Amino acid sequence: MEKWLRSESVSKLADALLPVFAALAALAVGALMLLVLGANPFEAFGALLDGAFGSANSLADTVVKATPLLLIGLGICISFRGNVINIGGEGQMIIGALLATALGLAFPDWPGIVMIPLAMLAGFVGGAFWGGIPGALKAYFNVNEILSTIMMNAIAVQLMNFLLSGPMIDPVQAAKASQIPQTARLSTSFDLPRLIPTRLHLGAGIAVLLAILVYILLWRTTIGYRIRAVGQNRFASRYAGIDVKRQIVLALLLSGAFAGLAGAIQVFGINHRMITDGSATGFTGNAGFNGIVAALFGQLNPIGTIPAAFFFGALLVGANKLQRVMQVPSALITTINGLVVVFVVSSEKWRKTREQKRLTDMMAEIDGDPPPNPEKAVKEVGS
Amino acid sequence: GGAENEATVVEVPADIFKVAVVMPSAINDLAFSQSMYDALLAIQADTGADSFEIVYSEGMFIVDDAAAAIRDYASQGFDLVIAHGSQYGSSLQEIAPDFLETSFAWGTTVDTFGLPNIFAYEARAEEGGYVNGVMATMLSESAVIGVVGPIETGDAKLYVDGFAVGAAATDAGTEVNTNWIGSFSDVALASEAAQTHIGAGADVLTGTAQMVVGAIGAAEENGALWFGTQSSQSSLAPSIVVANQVYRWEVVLEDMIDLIHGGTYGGQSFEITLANGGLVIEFNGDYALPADVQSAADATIAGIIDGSISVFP
Amino acid sequence: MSDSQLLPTGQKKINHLEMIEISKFFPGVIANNRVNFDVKAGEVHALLGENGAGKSTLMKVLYGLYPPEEGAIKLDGEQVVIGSPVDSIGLGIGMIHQHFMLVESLTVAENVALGLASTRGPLTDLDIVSQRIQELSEIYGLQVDPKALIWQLSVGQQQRVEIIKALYRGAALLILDEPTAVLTPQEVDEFFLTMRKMMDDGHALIFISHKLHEVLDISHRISVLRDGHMIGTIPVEGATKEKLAEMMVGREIGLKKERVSNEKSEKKLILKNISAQSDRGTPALKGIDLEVYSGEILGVAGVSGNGQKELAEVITGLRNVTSGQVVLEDEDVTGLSPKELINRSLSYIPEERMRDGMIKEFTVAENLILREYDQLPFANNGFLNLKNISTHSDEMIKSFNVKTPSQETTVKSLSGGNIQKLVLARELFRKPRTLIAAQPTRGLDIGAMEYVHLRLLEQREEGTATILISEDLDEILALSDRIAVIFEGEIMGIIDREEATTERLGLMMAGVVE
Amino acid sequence: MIEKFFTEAVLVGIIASGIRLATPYLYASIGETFGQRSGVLNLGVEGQMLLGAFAAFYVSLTTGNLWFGLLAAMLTGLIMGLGMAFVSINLQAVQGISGIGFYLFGLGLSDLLFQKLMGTVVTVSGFRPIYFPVLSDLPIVGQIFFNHNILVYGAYAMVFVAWFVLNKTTLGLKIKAVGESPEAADSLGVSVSKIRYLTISFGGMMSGIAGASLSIALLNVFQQNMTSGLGFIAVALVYFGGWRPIAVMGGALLFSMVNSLQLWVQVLNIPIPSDFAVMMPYVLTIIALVVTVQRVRPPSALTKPFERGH
Ligand SMILES: Nc1ncnc2c1ncn2[C@@H]1O[C@H](COP(=O)(O)OP(=O)(O)OP(=O)(O)O)[C@@H](O)[C@H]1O
Ligand SMILES: Nc1ncnc2c1ncn2[C@@H]1O[C@H](COP(=O)(O)OP(=O)(O)OP(=O)(O)O)[C@@H](O)[C@H]1O
Ligand SMILES: [Mg+2]
Ligand SMILES: [Mg+2]
Repeated sequence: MEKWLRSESVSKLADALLPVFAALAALAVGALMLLVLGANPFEAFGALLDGAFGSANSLADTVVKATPLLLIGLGICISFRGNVINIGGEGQMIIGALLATALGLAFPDWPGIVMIPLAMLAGFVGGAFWGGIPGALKAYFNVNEILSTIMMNAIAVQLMNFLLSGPMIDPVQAAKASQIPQTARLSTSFDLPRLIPTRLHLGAGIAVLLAILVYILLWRTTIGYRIRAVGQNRFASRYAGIDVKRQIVLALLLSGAFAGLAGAIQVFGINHRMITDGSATGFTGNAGFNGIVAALFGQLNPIGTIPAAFFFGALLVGANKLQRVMQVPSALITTINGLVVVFVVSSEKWRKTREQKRLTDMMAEIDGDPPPNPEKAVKEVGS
Repeated sequence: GGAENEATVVEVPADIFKVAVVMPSAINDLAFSQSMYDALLAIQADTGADSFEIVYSEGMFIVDDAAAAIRDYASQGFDLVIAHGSQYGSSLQEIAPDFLETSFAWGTTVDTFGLPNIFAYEARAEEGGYVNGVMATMLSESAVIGVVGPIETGDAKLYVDGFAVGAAATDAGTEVNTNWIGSFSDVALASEAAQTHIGAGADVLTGTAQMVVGAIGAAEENGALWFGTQSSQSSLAPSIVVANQVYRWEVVLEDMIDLIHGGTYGGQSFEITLANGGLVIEFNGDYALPADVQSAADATIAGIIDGSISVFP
Repeated sequence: MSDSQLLPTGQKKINHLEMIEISKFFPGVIANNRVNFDVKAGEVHALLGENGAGKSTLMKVLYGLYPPEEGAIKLDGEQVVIGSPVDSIGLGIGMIHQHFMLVESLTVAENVALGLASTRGPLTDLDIVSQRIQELSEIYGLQVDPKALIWQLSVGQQQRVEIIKALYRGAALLILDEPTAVLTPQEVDEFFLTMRKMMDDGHALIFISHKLHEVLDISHRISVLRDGHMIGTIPVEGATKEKLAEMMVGREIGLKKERVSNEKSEKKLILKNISAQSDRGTPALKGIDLEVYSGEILGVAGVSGNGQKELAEVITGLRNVTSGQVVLEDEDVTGLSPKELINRSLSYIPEERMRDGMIKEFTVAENLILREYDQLPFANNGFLNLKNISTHSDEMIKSFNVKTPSQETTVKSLSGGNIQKLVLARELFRKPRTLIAAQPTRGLDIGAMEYVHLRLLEQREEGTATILISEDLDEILALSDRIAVIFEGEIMGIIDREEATTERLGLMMAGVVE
Repeated sequence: MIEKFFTEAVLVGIIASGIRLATPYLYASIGETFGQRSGVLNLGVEGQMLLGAFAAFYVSLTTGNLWFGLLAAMLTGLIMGLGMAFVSINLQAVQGISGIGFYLFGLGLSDLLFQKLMGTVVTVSGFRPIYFPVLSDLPIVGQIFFNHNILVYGAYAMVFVAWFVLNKTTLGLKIKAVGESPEAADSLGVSVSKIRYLTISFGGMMSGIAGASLSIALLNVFQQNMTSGLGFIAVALVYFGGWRPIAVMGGALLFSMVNSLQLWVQVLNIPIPSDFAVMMPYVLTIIALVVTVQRVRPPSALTKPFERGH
């Protein structure tokens, strides 16, 4: 029995590490590409590791990068569990950030201790609003959420461009001919507390705390039960007395809220103002998409999303360092990231197969009914 | 690893000048980023590769990543770290005070945040815009000119505004239509915008930022003329590109480098202008420019240089 | 039996098919353990066994859907390799699956044509296929419109499509996995006619059913599976229900409970002139009037698709009425949400238990609180009380004798019978004052069925007002105090059990007014 | 103000430009429609397009033959499609995610190859508008319909081919069955994997052509990330069209005409902030779906990997 337990836990550990092995395999392909480009792969991966973990600053950068991924990933855990696909993290993040920033700009004299929580709340509300729209469109008008969230991203970007070059523009810029589309810097008293001397700010702590809360929400509360039920079976949910449409709206709304919060944290923790280069990515850093990937690697489990987000944060931060050290085009990094995503998601298959096999072995042991041995038996029928 | 890098830094002989640049798009975008990279290469060609080292981070459109890169370069002891994008200002303001021995340059802007180790640099893009506007108006037979821009801001806005002023000053009756397509990368939409201008009667076009390569193609296909800016775009469509306003950042970079050698790490702001040779109107040799237009252009350039023409009065 | 080696469809007969020492595993289950089985041309060989015994699995191995872990298959003495349905179809084997394998959004002809070569090369030849379908329909008495979309057909019609599909492909051996589970007595009779015709023509037929009288009626030989093992094969001569039941469960059964007569007391549930629409927007219920008393089981008999589903859903708040009134315990509850009805102590055992009654991916414990997840003792102030939930599950699993590895097991890996027990456990634990039970024993083996009946009768004694919706007349007759017959959305009549006979009910179910 | 729109130039411009702009969407969306109809969601369209655009451009540039370029784009898309098929069918990866992975891969690799093989933006002389004697010279009609290059016509032809294949052929029947009920198809000996391999690699090929239509027909340049989100819009349009080729075409036309309209709004100096003009196609696409309340269901098996017995 003890032996069985031991092998069980070993095998579970192997499963947990599987994504890491898959990522390594992807990096090996990346190494080949580096070779073709005339760079030394060992040096390159040294740089990657160094960039992600090599110093307090790089470690902090990794965590800072992981923070919005985790927050958005949490929202994704909620919406995907409710079987609504939220591709709109980018837009929701922007709207949350805009609302939080507007609040911070409107009341520059408020004490930080008051403003910071309110601004986070504003981000939450802004994102919820932007997520709630496609939610309501899906629930009440049958508009596919994949389509609407993609469209809402584009709309949010234009809204940001408009606000930052018009109503919300930094008065200093407004007076200039070039008019850089940015807001004024938020009052320094609103800066999220930092772990001096790095960029690591309170946001990371908030995100981890929220991961635990989302876990509780999903598996320990009736709200979570409802969302998961609707996600798995709408008919049975109706039978259980659950208002299905409301859960669809709620799932997208909450999902958007976390993205909005990520936006607010990004502004108050890192940028301290909003600025646009016309695209979503300039501000979000693709967190709206990478967060989905992180959540799925975390098996749509909020706690599992923590290491997944950290892993991706490290990859992204380390990759930039790789560019700096090796002077390889940034395009190579994007390519390798793509490979990592494909490899890791493909590795799931082995995990599932192993899980099934474990189950079979376990049951056989419990049953005490020794199974016929297929290895020994003559395999006669096509398999 | 990092320790190794730092070790190398210490051993570097003092006569090697190390520059790092962080740019939003690619070094070969035929536009904003390329203009800076070309300038650094020009300086390197002058001083020799063994006394002038260039490293770059391109594609840093994520502000956050740029900040990490800037900090990393600074901590590695680079002599000059260039943040080539107005969106990097906030990050720089935060990082610079931690590295008072490193000089930073930030463009395009005039703001040094009052810090002793930040240089600001800007292109008076409206000057070349004005000159191009004058020529475009003279060349337009339909009296309709189309402009394709990314978003209405910064360098692009200066250029486009200057262009409009130049056009109006030449012939108030000429219509200048502007399209902001909302993106720096949507080549297809830029092309369609150009087609729209042509459909609206434009026979001369201009535009700014890297996605205009799409617009140039559309102009060429329809036989409309093109005016470029930031980098030379003549190679893309030799038959229709009339002239380009080309940025020569080396003019101000050299000044900065001199100051750094003299112990001044920042606190000043620079601009490239027609007057200081940082902006150059480069005429496309393959395009036969009518003499009157050529002389009007020359006169305008001279006027801007001597101050008799003020683009934004 | 005809002596020709060809079937009327023009196919070659399969004289003898043997499965030898077949084993098949699933994660955690040995579904077939060295099973031997054979079938001959012109015979019906029945396969019996409790839920989860491994019947469907064995047949799926034969049809090439599952590769067996070991074993061999011989066709007319020669060993064959069946790696996929392409192989089995090529060998003349056809299968009617327990769960129909039809593409609902396509037409009958399209479903039949699917996967077959067309006479027009890459283009479909649906007109030709339709013609051939008509021909086959005539030979075997299987009326169906080739142009109809599958989702528009009744279950019985869908089954005909399945049989036509197999015959069209030249099946000489036909596997019929619980084909009668979803049919009405009349439909079963028609179906048996078709089966006999095929048998006489020289088809080899494998027949799976939980209904012993059917098996005794139509088969030549009967084999019994238990826990993945082949218990034995006996000829129909000399076989009795008791003997078969014993072979299946390994013990004697007979949980017959005596019905005590209750007095009718208060009216619990009253339906007044209820009309409602189906999902397709057609009228499904037309002016239904019903009354149910506490301590009474009102049986609703009828061919599936005559409004039973809509009736149950209207009462439970899952469907809106277009007119009429539902009165529950003297209160007008028309239009109330399912939630409010749950709170009024109304329980519902839905017909489609896997779709409506269970969340497959949820654990046993989570499913057991499905209807009261937000109420004490399972939840308090919006937080689930895991401890109470866990204790509750253990109790339910024990008292309802649910076979599951643990309460953390996801429901999808349980057998149909055990899933039904879970639904029952959940709905009856609540001590409902009113209960709607729709097809509560469909597809269950006799052991499980007896068990469900016992529970329903217990509930009756406790004073629950029950509506029992069932197509199984034996069940209706065994349990009901009064019987209402529904036909095309109308109640054809309500009769006391004492006056009811299978024949009388059957006629009413066919729409013959008394 | 509004009357400005009702000039011939503007209306002809909007329609002609809408027809042209729809081209890349059509190729990509039709390809995606096949994939989704068979039950596979491919979010990697954008990456396939970029690689296709590059391959077409580079091969055209080096060989001087546009048809070789087109072929290269098809091959590249096909290879990417096969990769996606392997990952989603054999490895049963979560389709939404693997698609994003392929997108990043295509985005990066096309850029990398561009930098290493070309170094800077150059132009090719791409497919020219076809001149139809008489027809092309017709007023209005000639401008709108008879003044496009071969790939534009090809895109619309593909819509009808797709409609035909899905509704009139045995292959179409199999594709629909596999996407709705893979178990049923499988039980009749239709190979679910084979069909899905076919549709996804075909989809990849179509995305490749979509990229080529940009780089060697409409724009005649290649630049990094030149699709800038077009591939994602193409996926959205499949949902818009409810998985029916003709309706997908309607969506693509609507989207691109509104896009062209917003360009005119700016050119005509209608006083709307340009940001709001740019928003128009996105907003209107959503509104169009809201007002035409649809009851279309996605293919039942969409995104669900198939395995017997599950
Ligand atoms: N695809 C599958 N994956 C895992 N387990 C399975 C699968 N199919 C069947 N099983 C298991 O194999 C066993 C035999 O199932 P099978 O379907 O053959 O039973 P059956 O005799 O047909 O039962 P029923 O009368 O309920 O139809 C059961 O324990 C079942 O849970
Ligand atoms: N994918 C699966 N994994 C685990 N068990 C399965 C799976 N598919 C089916 N089973 C089990 O196999 C057994 C037989 O299932 P099957 O689908 O044949 O009918 P059933 O559950 O008896 O339903 P019905 O009520 O229609 O007879 C059931 O116990 C079911 O739970
Ligand atoms: Mg079965
Ligand atoms: Mg069953």
